[in-house]
Amino acid sequence: MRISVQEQAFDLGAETSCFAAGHKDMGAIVTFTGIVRDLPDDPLIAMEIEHYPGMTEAALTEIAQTAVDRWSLGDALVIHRHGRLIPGEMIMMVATASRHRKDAFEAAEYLMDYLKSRAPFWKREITAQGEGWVASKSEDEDALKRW
Amino acid sequence: MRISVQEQAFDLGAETSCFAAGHKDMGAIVTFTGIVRDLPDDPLIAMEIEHYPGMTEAALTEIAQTAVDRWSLGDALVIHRHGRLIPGEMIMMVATASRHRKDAFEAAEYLMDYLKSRAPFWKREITAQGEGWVASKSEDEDALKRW
Amino acid sequence: MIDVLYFAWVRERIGLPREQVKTTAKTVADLVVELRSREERYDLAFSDLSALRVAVDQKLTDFDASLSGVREVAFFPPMTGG
Amino acid sequence: MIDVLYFAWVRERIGLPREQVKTTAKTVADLVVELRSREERYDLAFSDLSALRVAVDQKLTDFDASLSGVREVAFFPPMTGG
Repeated sequence: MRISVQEQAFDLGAETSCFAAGHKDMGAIVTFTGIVRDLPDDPLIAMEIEHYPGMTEAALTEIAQTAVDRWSLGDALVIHRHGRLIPGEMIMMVATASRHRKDAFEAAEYLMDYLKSRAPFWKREITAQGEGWVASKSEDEDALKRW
Repeated sequence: MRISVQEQAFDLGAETSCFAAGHKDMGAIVTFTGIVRDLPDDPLIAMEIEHYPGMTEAALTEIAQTAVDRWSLGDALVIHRHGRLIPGEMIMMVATASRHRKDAFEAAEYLMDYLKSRAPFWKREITAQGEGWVASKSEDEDALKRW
Repeated sequence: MIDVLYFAWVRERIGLPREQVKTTAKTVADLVVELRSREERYDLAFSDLSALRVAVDQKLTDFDASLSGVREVAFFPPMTGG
Repeated sequence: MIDVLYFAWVRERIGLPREQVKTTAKTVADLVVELRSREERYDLAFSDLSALRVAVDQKLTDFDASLSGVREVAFFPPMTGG
């Protein structure tokens, strides 16, 4: 299990390839990648991600360990960036390795649902019109009820 | 949308990276990778995958197009190998790009469920004790009822 | 003339991957009856239709599908992709 | 002495990211009452507790959590990770 909270960009291809190569005893690998959307008509100039050093790593580790235990995963990976990101940049990724596809999918969805509302990150959007904190969505809170 | 039925290995990292780079207007990318499990105590020597040239590409295209339409995906990718594979090798991958994580996950699961039982591939396992066709699982057929 | 294709263990039991069949069968089921009457290896391969799937002109279908205008019929066990 | 941390708009409203607070508060809720009585910027920041989350010693908890033996309390809006 690897948890990385980092400011610098990560290489999705290299991370995915490396994660899969390390788990040839697992039949199923799922990855999720979150990207700052780059839309032609979007006024977004940048996204700033604040986090809570110390607690962030602990929270991500606990979330990932819960997923590993619950779905008997061979492994899990969480990379989450903080700092200033521009549209098109990757914000974060998770990867899960399991013997069965259903477990790999479910565990990845669980990781994402918990990362959204239980890991101490806060997003701020900077647009030509001004700046503002991204509000949490009730649907993200509702998503946790599934687990 | 790209569908590839091929004998040669694919580079998961490069494919994932390339797919994500092409869809910066999408916030969520999901990938699934299937691997021939390499277990220390497993007698598996190789897995041979037979397919139905012509129909395979058509079936995969139809499955992927249905997913793209149903979940308003930005894009979908399916790579599936045939021929002789050894333990540890990657069999196939799918990738989905969507604005929302729920859609990207669901569409990837849909692709996998249909690939399992509706795309004309047949797996044969070669072990030290002999060879045999992999039987379809009733749970794979049941998985389709979800959609 | 219809191209008839066999895959996986159906191919192995019948002993060939494809053949051209001259037939007046109206449906896939009729064609199966004709093939079974040929030789024991055909009879064995088609003995349990619930274990078989069929594609007509490269599209999955049922055994009661019509063969009118059809060029290619394929028989195979349930698929195991992914 | 407890380290009190603020994140996101809580940090902005209060105007600093962290401070040391000398308190005899028994619970987080008691601490909030003390902080609100300090100055208007605190009062405003804590005016709607339903819009706030709290972590005690880096673990998410509730406003009725005890402060006994606690070294660090953090206040912030609902998280928006992922």
